[in-house]
Formats: sequence, C-alpha cells, structure tokens
Amino acid sequence: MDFELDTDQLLLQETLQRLLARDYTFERRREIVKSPWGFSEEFWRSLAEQGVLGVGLPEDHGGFGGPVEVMVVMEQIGRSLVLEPFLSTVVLGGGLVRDAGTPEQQSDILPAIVSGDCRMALAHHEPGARYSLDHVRTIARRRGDGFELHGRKTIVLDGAVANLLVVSAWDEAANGLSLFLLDPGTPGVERVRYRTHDGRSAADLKLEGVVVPAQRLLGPPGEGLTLLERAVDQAVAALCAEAVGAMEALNETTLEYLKSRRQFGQPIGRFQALQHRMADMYVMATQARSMSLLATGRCTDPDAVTRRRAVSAAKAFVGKAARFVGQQAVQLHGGMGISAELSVGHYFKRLTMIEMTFGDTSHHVAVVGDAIAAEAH
Amino acid sequence: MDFELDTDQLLLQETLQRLLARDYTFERRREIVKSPWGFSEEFWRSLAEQGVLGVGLPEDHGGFGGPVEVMVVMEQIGRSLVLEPFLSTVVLGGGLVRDAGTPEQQSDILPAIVSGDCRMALAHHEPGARYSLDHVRTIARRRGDGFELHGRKTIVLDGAVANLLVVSAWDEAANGLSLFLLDPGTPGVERVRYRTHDGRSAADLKLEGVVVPAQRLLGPPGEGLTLLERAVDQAVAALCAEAVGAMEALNETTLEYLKSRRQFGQPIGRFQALQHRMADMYVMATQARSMSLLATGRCTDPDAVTRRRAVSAAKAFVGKAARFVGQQAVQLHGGMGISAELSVGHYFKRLTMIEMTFGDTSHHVAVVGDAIAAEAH
Amino acid sequence: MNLELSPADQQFRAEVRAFIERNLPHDIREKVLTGKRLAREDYLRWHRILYERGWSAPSWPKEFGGPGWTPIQQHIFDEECGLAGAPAIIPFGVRMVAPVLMRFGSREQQEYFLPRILSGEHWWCQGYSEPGAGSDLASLKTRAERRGDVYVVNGQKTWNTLGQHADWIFCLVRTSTEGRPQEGISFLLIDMKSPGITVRPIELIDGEHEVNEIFFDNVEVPVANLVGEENRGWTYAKYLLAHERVNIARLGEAKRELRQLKRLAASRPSGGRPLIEDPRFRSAIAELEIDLLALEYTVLRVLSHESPDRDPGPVSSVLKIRGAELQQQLAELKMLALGPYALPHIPEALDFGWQGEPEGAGEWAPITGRYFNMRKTTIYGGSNEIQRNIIAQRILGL
Amino acid sequence: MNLELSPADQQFRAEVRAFIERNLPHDIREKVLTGKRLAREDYLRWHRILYERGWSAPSWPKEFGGPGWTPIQQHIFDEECGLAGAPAIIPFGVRMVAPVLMRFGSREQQEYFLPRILSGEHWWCQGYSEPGAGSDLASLKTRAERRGDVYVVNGQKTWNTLGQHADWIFCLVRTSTEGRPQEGISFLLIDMKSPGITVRPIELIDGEHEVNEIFFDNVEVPVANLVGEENRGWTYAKYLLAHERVNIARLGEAKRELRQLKRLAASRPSGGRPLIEDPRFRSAIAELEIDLLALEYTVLRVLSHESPDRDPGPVSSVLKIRGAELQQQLAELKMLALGPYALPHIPEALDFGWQGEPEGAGEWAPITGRYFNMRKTTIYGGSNEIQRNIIAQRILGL
Repeated sequence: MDFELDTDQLLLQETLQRLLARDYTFERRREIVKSPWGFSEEFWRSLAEQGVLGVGLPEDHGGFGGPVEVMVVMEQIGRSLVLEPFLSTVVLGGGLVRDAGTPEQQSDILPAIVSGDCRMALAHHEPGARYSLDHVRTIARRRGDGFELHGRKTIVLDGAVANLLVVSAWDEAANGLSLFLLDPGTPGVERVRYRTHDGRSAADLKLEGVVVPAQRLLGPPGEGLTLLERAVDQAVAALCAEAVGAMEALNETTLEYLKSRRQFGQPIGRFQALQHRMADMYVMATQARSMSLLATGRCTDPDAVTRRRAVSAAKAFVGKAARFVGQQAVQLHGGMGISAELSVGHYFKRLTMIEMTFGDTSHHVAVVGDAIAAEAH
Repeated sequence: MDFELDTDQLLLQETLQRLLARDYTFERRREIVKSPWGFSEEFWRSLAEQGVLGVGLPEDHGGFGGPVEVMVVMEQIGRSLVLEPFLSTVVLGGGLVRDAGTPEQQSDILPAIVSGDCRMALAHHEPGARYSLDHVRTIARRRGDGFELHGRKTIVLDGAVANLLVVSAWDEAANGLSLFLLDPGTPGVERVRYRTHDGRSAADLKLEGVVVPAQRLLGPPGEGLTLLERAVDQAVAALCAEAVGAMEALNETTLEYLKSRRQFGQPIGRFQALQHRMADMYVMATQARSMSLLATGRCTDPDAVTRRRAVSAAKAFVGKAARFVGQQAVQLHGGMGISAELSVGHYFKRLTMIEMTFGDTSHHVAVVGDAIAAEAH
Repeated sequence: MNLELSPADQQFRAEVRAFIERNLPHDIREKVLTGKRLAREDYLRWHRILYERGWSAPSWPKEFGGPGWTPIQQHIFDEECGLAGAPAIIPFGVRMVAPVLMRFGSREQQEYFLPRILSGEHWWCQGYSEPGAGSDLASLKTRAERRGDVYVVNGQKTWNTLGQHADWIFCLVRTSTEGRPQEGISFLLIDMKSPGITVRPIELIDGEHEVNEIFFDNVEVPVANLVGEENRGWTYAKYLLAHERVNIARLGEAKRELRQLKRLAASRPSGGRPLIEDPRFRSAIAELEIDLLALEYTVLRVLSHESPDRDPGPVSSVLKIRGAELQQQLAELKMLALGPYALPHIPEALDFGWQGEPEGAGEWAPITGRYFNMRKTTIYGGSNEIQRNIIAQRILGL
Repeated sequence: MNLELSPADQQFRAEVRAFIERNLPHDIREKVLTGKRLAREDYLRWHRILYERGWSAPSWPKEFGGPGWTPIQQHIFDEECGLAGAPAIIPFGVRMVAPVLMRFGSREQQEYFLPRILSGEHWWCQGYSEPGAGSDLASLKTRAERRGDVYVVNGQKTWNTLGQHADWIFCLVRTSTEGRPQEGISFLLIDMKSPGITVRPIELIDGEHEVNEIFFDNVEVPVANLVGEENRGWTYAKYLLAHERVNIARLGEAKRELRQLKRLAASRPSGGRPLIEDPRFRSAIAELEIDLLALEYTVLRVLSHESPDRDPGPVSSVLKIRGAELQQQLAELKMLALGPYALPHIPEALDFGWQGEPEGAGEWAPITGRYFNMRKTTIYGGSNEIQRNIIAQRILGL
C-alpha cells in the first residue's frame, strides 16, 4: 500500500506548478475569463509543450501515465482554477478514443490531442436527463454505409471551444447507444454557445439529419453506454482530484485571511468559533483527498460494480466536502467572500459546479445506497 | 393572535410548579425510578388532589380546560421528568373516552381518572407496526352479544401500571378497527411488564380468547382508526410540550454548568465555541416552543389534513430539537453528562424516548413530505 | 391562547391582498417572481403606488405620515408583499434613517427629509461599513473635520447596497479619535450629488452589480446635516441596527421561495419523473417547510409581544440567524433541483422577457446566481457569528 | 501509488483471519457481536489465546516480546479482530503504560511489568482524570508526598474504566505545587491491592458499570514505582496520550457496527417492508458507509507514512474527531432503525443467552444503551472540542 507519488509524477507536478505560477496567475486567469469562451489558445499550447495533454494517453501516440498522472494534473488545475478543457479533451474524449477507437481513429486523434490541435467535448446530456447516463433520445439511423443523427444535446461542457465532439445516440439497428466522432462544423449541426458560472463555457446542439460516415463510429455499435460509464467514472475521479486541489488552495487562502485580517483588536483567527470552523474545513479536505486517492485507484477497475461504488462514494464525499469548504470559506471572508475581486468566490463557484457535474452528492449517495440494498438481497 | 396563558392557566402552572418543587425533586424522582414500575401512588394522588388529572376532560365529570391546559401540565411534566402516566391516562385514555365513550362509559371512567383511581394505557402497537397506526393483526370476533379478542400487543407504554386498557383490534364484522375497554385482569390476558430507558414502564400483552362484553366497545365499531388518529395527534402535541419543558430545563441546567464549571483557569462558558453551541441550543428550544404552541392550537382541528400536517411538522421539529439539545447538553457536561448522577443524562434519555414515541423526526418529515406531494398533484 | 388572527387583522390581510392584486404592475410582479433584474424605476413605481395609498412606510407612526400599523399588521403587509411578488421596500430610507430622524433628528431634518422618503423623492443608501471594519463597525476610519459651517469628509465606505441609485447617504464618520472607538463617531446625512463623492461598483460573484464602494474626497457637508450631537453617533447607529432587525426573518420572501421550490420539484424531470416523487427530495423540501413554520411562529410570538416602537431586543438575533440560514437553504435546494441546468450563466437571461438557449434558461437562469448571492445573508447585518455572540452574551449571560 | 496491500500483507491478513476463526471462542464472539456483557474472564481468555500465539501486544517491538508488526499490520490485526467479534484488547496495559515503561521506565520496571502485561497476569487501569479536571488534565490535585522509601498518595481519580477488574493502576500525581500546573506532576505505578484504595462504581446513563471513582487514602507506594524522574510526569503523560490515539478511529469496530446496521435495516419491518427499501433510510446508511470509507483511507494514508515508533502527530486529532462522530452516528442510526423497540430497557437481556419479552428484546436490547453510552466517544481521550483546538493550533497555526 502506497499513497506517494513516484519521481516522474512529482516531476510532472512540479513542471505544472511552475508553468501555472508563471502563466496562470489569478490576474491572468481573470483576463482569460473575459475572453469570449474562457479559453486561452496560448496557454493550451503551453500545456501541450509541457506534455501535459498526453497524460493518461498511450505512449505510442505521444502520451504517458495513467489515472495517477491525471490526478496530479487535475489537482493543479483545481488549485489554479484552470479554465481550459483538459477534462473534456484528454480524460473524456482522449480516454474514449484510447479505449474504443480504431487504430486509424487513434492515430488520427490522439497525437492531435497531445499536440494541442484537437479540443474535444462530450455531447451526451439531453434535456430531462438530469444525472442519468441512459437517457438519450437522439437517434442514429443507418444510412447507406454510415449514419444519420437527429436530436438535441444540451449542457455540452466545453462544447463552445471544442473542435471535435463525441456524440451519443440511440442506434436503432444496434438497439443500444452508439458513439460518434463529429466535427461541429458538419452540415446539420447547429451549435449555440454560452458561458457557465465558473467562467468556462458550454453549448447546446441541434442535430438535424447530420450525416456521419461509418468510420466515425467510436467503439462497437450499441456498446456506447458501457463505454460512457467507464469514461465518466474516470472523469468523476478526475473531478474529485480537481476539487481537492481547489479545496486545499481555498483552505490555504482562508487560513491566511484568518491570520491577517484583524477585528476587535486581534486577528479573527483567534476566535475559537472560527478556529473550529477552519479545523472542520481542514478535516473535510483531508478526507476528501483520501477519497480522491480511492477514486483514482479504482476508476479503471475492470469490475464495474466495484468501480462504480468506489467512484460514487468518492464523488459523494468530495461533493459534500466541496460544498462545506466553499460555503465556509466565503463565510469566513465576510463580505469579501462574495466579491468577485478575491479568488475565494471563484473557488466557491467552481466547487459548486464540480458538485453539479456528473451527479451531485445526493445522486451518488443514492448510487451507493442502491448498491447496499442490492447486496442485502 | 395571542400566545399568552390566561389567569387560570397561569394558576394551574403555578400550582403544579409548587407541587413538583415540593414532591418531585430529582432525589425523590430517583427513589420513584427505583420502585418496581417507576410509579408513585402517593404522587399520583397528589396530582388528583390538585385537580391535574382532570385537565382536558369534560367539566361535568370533574374535568376542566383543553389542549392549552394539557400543554401547561405536560411542560411541567417535562421539566421535572415526571414518570407517572398522565399522558396515557388523561390525554390518550381519557381523551378517547371523552370523544367516543357512551354516557355510561364516561360517567364510569372519567370521574375515576380525575380522582386518580383509574390509570389507563393504550394497547395498540403490535410487532412489526413501527410507526404506522393501521398495522393491527389482533382480531375481534363477535361472540354472542360481545367480542372475543385474539392477538398480541407490544410496547404498551405505561401498560405495567395501568388498571384499564384501551385495546385496538380488527373487527371482522365491521371491517375496520374497533376499540375496547379492557381490564388487564380479564381471563385470557397475559401481561409481561418491563421497564423503559427513561425510568418508566411498559408491557406486552397476549390476548387469547379474551371475552369483552358489548358495553365495553369504545366508539362506533370499525371507526377505531379515525378515533386513534385524533387521540394520537393530541398525544403528540402533548409530547411536544413535554419535550419543550424538558429542553428548557436542560438548557437552564447546562447554562448553569457553563457558568460554574472552570477549566484552563476560567468558566468554560467563556469559550466561544461553547457559547455558540449554547446559543444554538437556545435557538432550537425557542423554536421548539413555537412549534409546540402550533401543535397545541391545531391538534383538535376538525380538518384531519390540517391537523395532521401541523402536528407532524411540530413533532418533526421538536424531535430534531430534542435530539440536538439532548446530545449537546451531554457533550457540554463532559463525562458528567453520561453519569446517571446528574439530571442531564436523564433529560437526554427522556428526550430520546419522546422522539421515538408516536413517530420519530424522519417519520413525521415524511408525513409532511407526502402532504406536499399530494398538494402538488 | 389563540393562533388565529383577529377578525380585524384577517380583514386587514384581505384588504392588503386585494390592493396588491389590483395595483401591482404585471411586469414588476413577473420580474420579482421569476428573479429577473429590477430597475430603479421599478422600485419607484411601486413605491409611488404605495405612497398614493398611504402605505409607502409601513412601519411609521401616523404623526409622520405612516399608516400607524401594529407590528402584526406590518408583518401581514410584508408577508403579502413578499408572497405576491412585490419588490421589497428599499429599507435604507423608510426603515433605517427615518426612525433615527424621528427619534434624534432636528425638527428641520424631520420636516425636510421624512416627507421625501415617504414620497420616494429621496432614495437613501447607507454608509456604515468600511473596508477592514466588517463586523467590527466601531473601528471605522472615515473622518469628518469641522471647518466653519461644514464638515469635510474623507474616507471610504463599502458594501453600499444600491448606492448607484441613491440621492442621499447616511454615514457614520469619525469626528474624534479620543476615548474608546465607539466614542467620537457622528451621524451625517450627505447629498450624493456633493462634489468629491465617487461611487465604484463592486462586482459580486453572481456577476451582478448590487453593492458599491463610495469614496469621499474632501466632501463638504453642511453642519445642519449632523444628526443629534457630535460624537454621539454610535447611540444612533445602534438604534438603527435594532430597527433593521425587525423584518430580518423575511418570511414573505421565504414563503415565496418555498412555493417556487415546490413548483420546480413538481415539474423538473429526474430520470423521467418529477423530483417531488423522490422521497429524499420530498423530505428535503418538507424539512424546509417545517423549519420555516418554526421560524414563522417564533416571529409571531415576538410580534404579538411587541408594541409598535419597542426594540424586540436580542431575540431578534434568533430571527436573523434562522431567517438567513433558511434563505440560503431554500436557494441551495432550488439550485440542486436544477441539476446540470444550474451550470449555464447567461446574464442576458436575467432581463425580463429574454428567450433563448439553453432550454429553460430563461426560467432557471436566476437560480444559481441567487444561490451564490444568498451567501450574503449570514454575513450582512451582523454576521451569524456576531448574532450568536449576542445571544450568548445578552440573552444567556455567558 | 498503490491502493492494494502488498502480497505479504495480504497473506498476513489471511493468517490473522484464519487464526481468529479457529481460536476465538464461540461464546465470546457471540457476546461481542450481539453487544452482550463481557466478563473479566472473557477478556482474559482471549488475551491468553493471543499470548500463546505471541500476539497479545500487537503494537510492541520484538525486543519486549511483541510481534514487531508494521503500523499497517497492526491496523490489519485490529480490523480483523473488530470485524470478527474479538473483544477489544484492554488498552491500559498494552497500549498505554507499556510504551511509557519501554521509553522511560527503569530496567527493573521493564523486566517486572512488561512480561506480566504480555501474559495477562496484570490487568492495568488508568488514573489520569480527576473530578473537576476533565480536559484540563494538568489541573490535577491528587498528591503524593515522599516519606522515606514511599510516596504517600491522597486524592481521587475518576472516569476510571474497568478499574474494578484491575491489578495495577498508573497514576498522575502532584509531587510539587511550584511552577506551572504541568510541572510538579509525577507518574506512579500503584498496586490496586494497596491498603487505602477504594473503588466506587459510577453508574452511567445506560445503567451499566463501566467506570469508577478511585479514592486514595494515605496509600503507600514504593519509590521504586516512580516512572522516570519526579516532577517530569507530564512529559510521560503526553507521550502516552500520543500513543493512545493511534487506534482511535476504531475502524474494525465501526465496520462491524455498519454491517449490523445493514442487517437490521434489511430485516426490520417498516410498514410491512424492510427499512432498507426506504430510499431515505438507505441513503442514511450509504452516507455512513461513505464517511467510514473516507476515514478508513485517511487512516491508511497516515499509517503508510508512519514508522512503528513515530508519533503520528496532530493529524491523529482528525482521526479522533471523525472516529468518535462515526461511532455515535452508527449507534444513533441503529437505534432509529429499531423505532419503538428502542424504548424497552431490560438489563437482564444484556446477559448472554437471555430469552424473553418483548419480542426481539434479546437481539435489540443492547442498541439503545449503546447509543447513550457512545456519547462518551466525543468526550473522552480529549474531547472533540479539544481536538479541534489542537488542529487549529498545531496544524493550522491559529
């Protein structure tokens, strides 16, 4: 049993820390937020140059490492509130191509991800789905050698900046979900872009008679749900790591504030009620890190039941911790906590959005509860 | 709108306070707890002499007042942790006879309650019922002019000291629940007595071919559930008042302890974390009192839906408050809080048992939730 | 004991309800009910409608032109307004500076300012908080130096709500540095058009402009605009804060939010079914309904004890704590009900009548921002931590 | 990074599990699993079985006769014992006084006492707490006066766990009143058979006899039973407390309780259906399972960093806080699962093999008492408030 990073992982961490300290200060981030879709091409290129965009991808296509390396990157992304679509591109999109792509698709797409040319988004969510992955009304009809897609996708995270989409659809012939690689510029795709509360962006898609050739089918027809579940579990583990990075940075900021901010003639950190609050925030973040490690270790477990239960437990706990730490950090900052000027409110917003992505705490508690009930029978 | 007691109600309160201060000190109570079934005949007689056992019963049978008077008495019962079966006898038993009894039953039983001769218990709960009132497997068969009862009752509160029982049974002929007045000494009744954690007592009953004459049927045949629901709602309101009395007394005791107990060179009440805890306990108890008033005002509402929703809301809130105040009072007392020597642990135990009587917090939250859902449809 | 309103109060409620029903402009009501942005003019339109009816200052006694309502009547009025979707009365004039003027102002101040507050001619804002002061109000640094007939004010105020709309500001300023920090504070009325005043918006985390910083650079204020005596401002400030807490529970607004939460849960699809069919979500709503009921009856108990001009005392801290927490929990559960639809941030969708993508954005757009914004309720008006200190010290004697 | 146990540790776990399976007496296992009373002899039987195997002191190094296990192995052993229903190792000898003797005791003390702790010949208890001292341990008043070759001890200790069974007690006593309260404390080993010792049971709210007051009336203690130096006892006491916290999370026991909670929920009828079919109750169980997992992996992280004799430091406060809260929540949810069956209090039903009314009492009887009893976990061993102080001060530097 070993919870330490190895030398290469530490090197990756340091490399990224140095890059972020130089190129992703809170001021610089503020400028990127002001850009149309919260995305810096320049910074994305820097990530590519440092090899970060190959994390978790196969070595023959320029990648390296696995879930632990993803965790290392996501923690730093959380600490610096990085806006760029690493999760969507590398973990979700790259992961699906890695796990399900044909050799041609892999050599087409994976090197482009690693080089920073390809930015991906998962176009799966549909109106009314809430957090269930199997609610898909978009339809794929066989059409000659290929497919024709009809339907609509919403809250496609990073969908505003992606140049390659993975679209899920009900494959009538296969009687199951199939996944497709889709260029957002394809005729019949209408993309409406908008921003999200954490400074990022998303899109809604209308798909009307969108023609997809057979070689853009990703993975076996009808197997889309299994592929998605696996990919989403990995994304959830990555989100847990991001949240841990954000929580720890937020706790550090808040602790600093408690020590420096004076009221009633002393630093407010002298007040026992605030000390205990800060202690509880520390306790939560410490345990959240443990759960992030658990999720990282289990998110590629071949047994789907084991994998899901561990990942859901982690997301539930991390969500709860994120809500508590976020709310209390704002509270301890007083009015400054809700001003956009300090980083604290931005951490709070991102932590909130993380909780609401791929299932909130209550959703994942129910997943674990159902597993417990199934076991009892 | 008026939340004040009138002169007579204040007089009742003072009378009872004086009696309890004299005859029900914590030391005296400790002796009563040690008696076989946690019951003092002598004190019960004193209550009768002061007229307390007529509260909420009709004036023509020696009673006076209504729900507000019951509330006044129950608060004092809560403050002094009175063990004697006022709720079972006067509120539940007396209330059922008042609301459903024939004139003969009323003049037979009510004066005997008021004089202290009759002690009642509600024998309704059965194994597996949990908190539902309609789970009754005991059967009443017509037998000549009367009935024959077969079945079993459990957790009959105060059933160890009662000399008159109200028994519920499924009346096959009426196709509904019927209620019966039953002497526990009737042939075919086997009574097993035991104590409860709060120093009181209860009993299990086995009923095998117990013959009940027709004139001991209480209320119209088959109407038992409606009668019980009304009676239990009034009992729940009374329990809320008892809990409020207990919580306020417990808060006073705890506050006193915070002021007198010294650690690290100062009264522990100087520590801000403990101050805030005590403030939260005060906030909870203050609101619990408001909810007790609401339950008292609504527990006889002729509209069963309004009545139930208000009473369940009150029980849910009071249960939550009781749990919080009880647990925190123990915590603030440190080790002394879990020793049987101080009153604090006994308040904690009684508050716990109150929560578990006639539905815990979660149960009553669900009742309100179901009402909300019904409204939404 | 009687839980029912008196027949007179029931009639009063019916009268208020009918008046709002008839007179509240449809567009304003819709904006409030759907959480859209309100313009200065929206507030003023409603204020003038109430003024015509004599109800623009619900808490005022008759002698100053108020309706002279009992505390219970004021509560009924607030609740009906909240439920119906009327804009909140901007409190800084009617509920804050006015009681101070009535009690401590000069005859001239009363005669000049009070009618203009009543009519809506003057929009007031507050100048209490300063950067670095927060809950420790008495440590304020903005100074006023007397030079002949004027005070010259220099310094900075912050967390000034809606000051961008204001005509006047009441300020706590330091006129002396001797003695304890509470001594040496004065209470000044300052015309927002005075040269030297700069209003700088503070962007909040919901992206909206609700509060400001205000800078005073050699602002000259006529000595006649001093309230009461110099260096006695702390007394007036505390008097003001006590009045501020009366309606602090904001029951009408909370009830409106609860109603909307229920509607959202009954309509939002969760795995194909409305959320309200999930026993866990339903219980979460029920818990809030129960908590709100507990707060409501606590408010009513306090009000039924109160005479119109009595400070409710430290028990108002109980109402502040619980009211603030409930506002937050309602906002939180509404956001949770949205699920993934909580993520989009579409500022234009906060404008009345906006239609656009993504689906539902128009209706749902205000909800997440409100969740962020509502974190203020446990911070402002004396943070909940301060309120717990007050309960511990003033009620419990710890 | 690797979440799996090493093959060696996996084999170790299998070995421990098999040993317990074969050697834990059935009646003892049943008593533990069903929450029945354990007699002194039950603890000792199991201790002697472990002693035969060389496992009676899991935390000891080999040089003193322990198995020399790594922290992870100790954890595995504790967890397997907890899950299987083995009685807890009484900590006062093995886990508390022994490390102090190993570090600070004389050669003679080590040679006399340690083998007898190992074999179970000496049952130890602790004499730290005093009435009126509580978390402020250093304010203790029991005094020891040196007279020739003996200390004469007078005073009173309290919250002494299972002292009614003990052969020896280790005590903090005051040997000097000069300097700070922490100075002037000494660490004495006292034979419980010494004249002048009186053990008085304290009844707890669950009605059980678990703790005692101990009175010392001119008790003579040979000077040879002083550990280390006079007036340096505070150092040894802190060393002892640091060791006490290692197993503070009590994961094995918590996992056992969780398993029983699930069984209870799967069997208890609620409106005719098992409680586990109620999504709300099921979620409540799930939340505890998740919280327990978060604690478990935090413990494992701490252990995997640790060398066998290293003080885990203030992070053990995190484990103490969460372990204590979880024990309470598990006990609470079990009681809530009982519903009305939580009310009966039948002390006889806590004896092994009891059958009687009301239905289910034998199986359910220990549950409510345990709920009451478990309130101690956030109080003893440094209350959770003290632990938060420690985190704030020693980890966060506040």
